Amino acid sequence: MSDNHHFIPPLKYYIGTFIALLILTAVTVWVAQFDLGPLNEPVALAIASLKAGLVLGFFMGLHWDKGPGKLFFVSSVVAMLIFILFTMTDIAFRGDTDAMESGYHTINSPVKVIKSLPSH
Amino acid sequence: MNTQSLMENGTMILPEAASSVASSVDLLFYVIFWGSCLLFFVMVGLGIYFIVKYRRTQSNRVASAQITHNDALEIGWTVIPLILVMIIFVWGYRDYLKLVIPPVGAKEIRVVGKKWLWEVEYVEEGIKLLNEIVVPVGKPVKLLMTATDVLHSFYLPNFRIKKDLVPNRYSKIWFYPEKIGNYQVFCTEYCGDGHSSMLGVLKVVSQSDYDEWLKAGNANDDIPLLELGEKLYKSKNCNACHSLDGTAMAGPSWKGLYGSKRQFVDGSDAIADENYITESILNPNAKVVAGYPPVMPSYSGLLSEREILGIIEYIKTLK
Amino acid sequence: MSNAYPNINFFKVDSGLKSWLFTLDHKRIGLMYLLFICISFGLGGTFALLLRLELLTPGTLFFTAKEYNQLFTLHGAVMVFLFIVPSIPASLGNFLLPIQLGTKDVAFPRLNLASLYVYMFGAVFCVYSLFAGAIDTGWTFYTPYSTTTDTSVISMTLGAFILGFSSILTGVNFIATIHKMRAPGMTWFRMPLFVWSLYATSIIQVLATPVLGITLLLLIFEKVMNIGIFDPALGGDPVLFQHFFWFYSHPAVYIMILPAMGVMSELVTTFCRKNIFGYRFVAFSSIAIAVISFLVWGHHLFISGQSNYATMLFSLLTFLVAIPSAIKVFNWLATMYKGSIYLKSPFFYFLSFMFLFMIGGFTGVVLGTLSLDIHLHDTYFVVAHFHYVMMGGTVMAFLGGLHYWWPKMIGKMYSEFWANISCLLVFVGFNMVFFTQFILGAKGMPRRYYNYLDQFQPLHAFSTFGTWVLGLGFIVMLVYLVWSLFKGEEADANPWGGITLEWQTASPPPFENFEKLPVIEYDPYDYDKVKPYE
Amino acid sequence: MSNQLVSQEFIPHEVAHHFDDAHQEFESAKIGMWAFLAQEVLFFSGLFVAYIVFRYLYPDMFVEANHHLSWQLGTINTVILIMSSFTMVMSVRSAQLSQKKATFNYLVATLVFAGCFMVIKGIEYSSKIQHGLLPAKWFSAEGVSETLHLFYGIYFMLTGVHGLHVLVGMGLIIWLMIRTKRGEFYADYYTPLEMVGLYWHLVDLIWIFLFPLLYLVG
Repeated sequence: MSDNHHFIPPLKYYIGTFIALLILTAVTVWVAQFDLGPLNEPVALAIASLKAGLVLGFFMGLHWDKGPGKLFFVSSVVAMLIFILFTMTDIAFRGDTDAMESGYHTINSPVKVIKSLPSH
Repeated sequence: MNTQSLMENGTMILPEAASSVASSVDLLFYVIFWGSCLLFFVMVGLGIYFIVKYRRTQSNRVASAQITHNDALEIGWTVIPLILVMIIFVWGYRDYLKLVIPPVGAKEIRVVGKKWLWEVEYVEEGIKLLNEIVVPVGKPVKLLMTATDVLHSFYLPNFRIKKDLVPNRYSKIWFYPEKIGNYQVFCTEYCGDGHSSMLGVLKVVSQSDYDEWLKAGNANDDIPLLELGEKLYKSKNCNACHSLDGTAMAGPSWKGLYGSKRQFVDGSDAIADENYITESILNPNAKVVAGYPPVMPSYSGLLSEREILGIIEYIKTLK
Repeated sequence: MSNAYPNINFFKVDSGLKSWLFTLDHKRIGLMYLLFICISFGLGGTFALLLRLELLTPGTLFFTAKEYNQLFTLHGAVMVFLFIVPSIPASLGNFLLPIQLGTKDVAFPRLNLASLYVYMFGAVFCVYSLFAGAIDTGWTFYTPYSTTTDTSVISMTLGAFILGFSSILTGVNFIATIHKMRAPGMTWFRMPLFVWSLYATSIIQVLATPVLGITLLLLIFEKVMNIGIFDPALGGDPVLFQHFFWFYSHPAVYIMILPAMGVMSELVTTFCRKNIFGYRFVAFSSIAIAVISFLVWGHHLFISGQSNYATMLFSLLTFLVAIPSAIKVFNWLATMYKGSIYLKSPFFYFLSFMFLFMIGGFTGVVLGTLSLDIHLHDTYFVVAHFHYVMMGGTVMAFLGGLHYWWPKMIGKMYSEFWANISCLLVFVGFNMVFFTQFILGAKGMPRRYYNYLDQFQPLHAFSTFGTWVLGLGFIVMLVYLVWSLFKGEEADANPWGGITLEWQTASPPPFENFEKLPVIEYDPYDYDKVKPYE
Repeated sequence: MSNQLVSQEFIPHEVAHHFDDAHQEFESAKIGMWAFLAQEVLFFSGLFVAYIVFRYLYPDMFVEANHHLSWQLGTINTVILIMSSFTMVMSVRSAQLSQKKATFNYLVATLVFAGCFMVIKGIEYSSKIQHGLLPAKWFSAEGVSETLHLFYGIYFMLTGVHGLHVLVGMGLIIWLMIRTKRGEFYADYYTPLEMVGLYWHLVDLIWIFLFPLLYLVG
């Protein structure tokens, strides 16, 4: 049964993580008092990601994990980012080609419209 | 109102192409089609050849060779299809932009989709039509479309174009009609019981006919009332929800409607006379017959007084 | 508890209804899944027969428009959520995965049983929806139609939501099993390709299905308290619902087809007695399909009003997914070269799959092309395409796998003659039904139409006749399979001469799958080293 | 070392029949759990996408809504959840060291923190209900922008689904407390503790993102 003895992380990691999380919470609340303009969201999310990393690494033990846990978690985050980014390529660019309406059909287009319409 | 047949006209499996971009779209379709056929028959042929040649017999009880892999071959049939589909992608995307981006100066017509009809409005001319668009041949047309209840989709098979109509948003579509004729319009986004009756027609007419049509407006003055009502029953899509034989569809049947007693959802009732029918056409949700959903759109502004009279006369004949 | 019943087959180890309802044996759970899945298939198939019957003529024949709409919705919802998503993984996969890995059970047997009960619980909601004013939105539940109709949207979506969790639990279980339960010597590249395909499937099940969960939850809340996210009248965006829905439902298509591809790899090797051509390409193409499947959902939205940049991106990525599928088809064909081809009913299903899946694949390229999709979107062309992939692909593979493993699972042989007849009927009937629909669609016939223009009638009627041939094929199959249950000949341990692990144990397998747990020394299809037929 | 302890204080764990040894059993459970957590992330992703999309479409509405939410209560809840995560991890550690009493006490602390979190959540909810800041059907607040109900639709979905996870977690912790009391967890076997721990940290993780997104960025 000797291989059953699991690695037990030293206590200092847990306490350190705990204190760091509290400090980062204070920092994020403090930073939120200032208006950083376009940086508001990135800063808040960066701090949140750092906190998340600490929780994942030490509380959840990914730092010591030899199994595929890291891979699973990263894939789920990647899938989420794909979901967000690809959806935003739609939401953020609707009506994107409206501006091309004046020009598109003059670009060496084989559409017959060009020949027959003086407006092009 | 008859549209030209999709099945009988056109090429082998596509309906007749009536717009400028359609021919280019069709070319790509047939390129992929014949390319696929070629590859398909080569594969099927190989399969049949293998089955015949290598089927299990006494002398062929064991596979004659164990081939585990051949990298050159496999990379080949990874890369070559990749190149082919990328060519198809670029070709398709170029045509796509032509299909969706309207040229400047296209005539703008408004289309509103609602359960289960198409309202068409010529803003400049002040003309409103139902399930019918009249355009002159040889001029690009842009449709600015929206829906008022659920999603619909405007589909013109002969022009190879289609676009969803989304409530609270405008979508647009354009086409360049090349040939005179009547073309079928379908709704292709499922929208409820009347989905398959949400049909329309695009009439492409010569410039002179178009000018005349504009001048004449949308009058139906020369048709007798009863005939007018019968015609409107079909052309204004009353038939999507109201039957003539007593079957209940999305709305009550017109059979025996006139003079009958109507029971409403709020408990009240009334006799169906001229005033009631007129109100039901112009303001359908004021009195909703019990047992039916309040789905009928208002025809206010879409039917003239004479047309309403025609419909009433027609209903009177349905005993 | 261990090795208590070394040689007794799993049917006989215990008896009575309770021994089935509370079993933790993956084989029994797999068989129970198989039963429910076949019942669902029968139910969905009945809806299909009825709705095709209505389409025999334009206008009203038997049903009203509303009833027709309910029929096609129920056909879609039952077939997708109750039948095809769990079909191969939960039944054949459950039975065979541990055996092919050379282990005694899946990693979490109790979770496995729980997933079956969750499945049944979800099925109850779906069936309830049949009676409580059957849903008429189409299986895609598009808003705002689904939020405004007065049919039983909530019970059906709740059912699908619950079924999703059944699927997730199966996926989690398979992932842990494949990672940790492989027999000694079974490296990743000695796993049978069916296992690889189940692994890829599980990835999608775990990563995509929860999005369906949250989508349907939002839809339910939308109906109950109008949260408005998808409702244009409240400032929401109905197209966003389509993004949400297809983020799951496109990968779900690969949940359906990937295990089928795994079955194909098993069939072709066994019935050609030949090593699979390009093992690594076939294995990695499964993983590639799983990954790319997350990137292509927007091709369902080409005409929805999605931005043109998104449209371009999704079309480009859609073409990429064609490549790994094509690799597989080429490799299967290459495997037949210089084989010793044994023409038995499972192999006829393999050939049907190849034939139909190629047509499905080529028409997929047509639909992925932007300019063509505008014309073909939401027409019968799409209906025909996905039936060629889903039925011509997945169902053919399911039937092939069922016939291939039937002697292993049940321990009985079926009538080969009737199996060939039924395979022929299914193949011919299927092509009659759906090939005509390609033509209808290309000519402009929109889908979900209760009524249609008279000019379309000849093809619609032909398609309806096809459903009768198809239905007859399935009835024949039902008869000879049930007959074989009771009267069939006892099956050998290895009737086909296969060399993957399931053929190295008794038919049906003992309670703990093997008399002695195997140690793996060869690649899975190494017919040079292992010769069962000598 | 543990044999002696087992006989006195703990019920020895029996490895399920289909595993080779306890190590394989533990590792399988862990892999299964990580796969399940991946599922959880994707479950929440839908709500995050809804948040981002509507924030993009109606930026002003989100700024306005931000003034309705109390960042003080949000901060307190964040700190509470961090503390509960810490006690959870200490509970697992105590089990690894076969310290039954400490394991139990840390679980109690975790449960208490979770309870506090839910109480504060309740206070926030009741104030929203009072002001009529609810999803569309019940939205009755006046003098605010038209689309604000959309924010509250998303807010209640996000915090509601998260709160539901906290409640489920509390149930699991109670179950763990009973099993700890019975002496089922010790150095050789503490799989359920570890798994619930992972789940609990994920719930914390999601709140770590919800907190700035809902309460701070505006």
